[in-house]
Amino acid sequence: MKIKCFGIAKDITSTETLNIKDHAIVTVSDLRQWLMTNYEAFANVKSCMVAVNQEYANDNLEISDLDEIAIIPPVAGG
Amino acid sequence: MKIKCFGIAKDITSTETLNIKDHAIVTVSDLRQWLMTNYEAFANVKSCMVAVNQEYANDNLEISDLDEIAIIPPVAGG
Amino acid sequence: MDNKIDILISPKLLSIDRCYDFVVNEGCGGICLFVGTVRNRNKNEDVTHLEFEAYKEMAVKEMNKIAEECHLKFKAKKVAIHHRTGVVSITEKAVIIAVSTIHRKNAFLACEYAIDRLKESVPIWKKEYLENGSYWVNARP
Amino acid sequence: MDNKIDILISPKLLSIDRCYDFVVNEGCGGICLFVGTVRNRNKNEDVTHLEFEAYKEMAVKEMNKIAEECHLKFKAKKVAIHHRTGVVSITEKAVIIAVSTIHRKNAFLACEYAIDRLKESVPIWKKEYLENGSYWVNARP
Repeated sequence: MKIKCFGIAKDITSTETLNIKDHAIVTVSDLRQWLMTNYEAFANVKSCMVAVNQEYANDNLEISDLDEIAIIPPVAGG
Repeated sequence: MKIKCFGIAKDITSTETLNIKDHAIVTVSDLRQWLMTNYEAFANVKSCMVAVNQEYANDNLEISDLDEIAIIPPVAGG
Repeated sequence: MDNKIDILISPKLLSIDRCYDFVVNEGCGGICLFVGTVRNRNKNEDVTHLEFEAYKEMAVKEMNKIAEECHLKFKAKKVAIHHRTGVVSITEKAVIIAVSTIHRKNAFLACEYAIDRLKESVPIWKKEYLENGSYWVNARP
Repeated sequence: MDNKIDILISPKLLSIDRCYDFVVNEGCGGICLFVGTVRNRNKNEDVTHLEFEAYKEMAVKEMNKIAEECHLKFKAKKVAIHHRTGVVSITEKAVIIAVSTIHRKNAFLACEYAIDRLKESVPIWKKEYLENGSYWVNARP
């Protein structure tokens, strides 16, 4: 499962694209849990959104390797 | 006493500058009265303002030949 | 003339760039511009063009007052108000107002305040030309 | 892409003229533009420059949604939303929003709505560079 990382998420993971192999990740919520477990620094970030196929996703949305998934830290355009 | 005329007031008086010689005109109110009397067409115009020395003037302001006086029909800038 | 304010009344084409370049500055984060253009329709009639007449000296004074109010009421950093005179064609700019502020909310408030006030108090008159005739806008009861 | 909407995310200098020229049209009487520029101060610290990063494909989608909302909620005729990416210097334009409407009130409402929504939902991130360090804006609790 590939996860695009932007902004502070890219700094924390040190990569633009995380490549996760963990079959326990079924929903967006699982992905969040995985990130918090594997990168403690996310505890110091305001809560991130997750986008699935370029749309903001709810925690209970199921995700698969076929989806385009991105971590969206608090936005700051303009 | 010279009176600058703009917009519809210029059309009604057919001049850019009215030259009035009437010692009965002491205040802005007198000028208004004079205009209504001499140019009936002002009856068909929304009420005009009068500017004295480039400031909107009250009806009771006294005016003289030394003042810069203008008839200000309803404005429509922008 | 205060260098926080740029007022222009001109028979030449107005320039957004000139207004923008005047108001932009290092300390501002938000710039709001309003541009009033000439529409081809008004009250269900085809408009061919407009003509603006100004009592120029007084109009400049009134526009300066409005800009000063933008500084006082909305902490505007810089304000530009430019108005056309003479014949103005469809889609041409009749008026440009530009306001820079530290935070954006006040830029919108000041810019809208300025155009509302301009339409109320600045001695400029607009003649609307239709296919078959012309009339001074707002002049009739 | 609907020709009522012009969306751009670009590392190059933004152009007010391009936005204005897109939104101006014969049927509109009011155009409101908002320009967000880079300030040299934020929270009492000197800012040297900013850097913007975008999730470009999704940002374009979100900006299109905002423009569509301007059409639906405020009867906007045309809407342009342009956003810079990469390094942006002090006084450079980070974002331009332009909206044309028949009457001016809605131009202000739509333009302000669009910038407020953009700051809420469009996946673009801003890194602020100070004299001694840098940080992602809004990222910390």
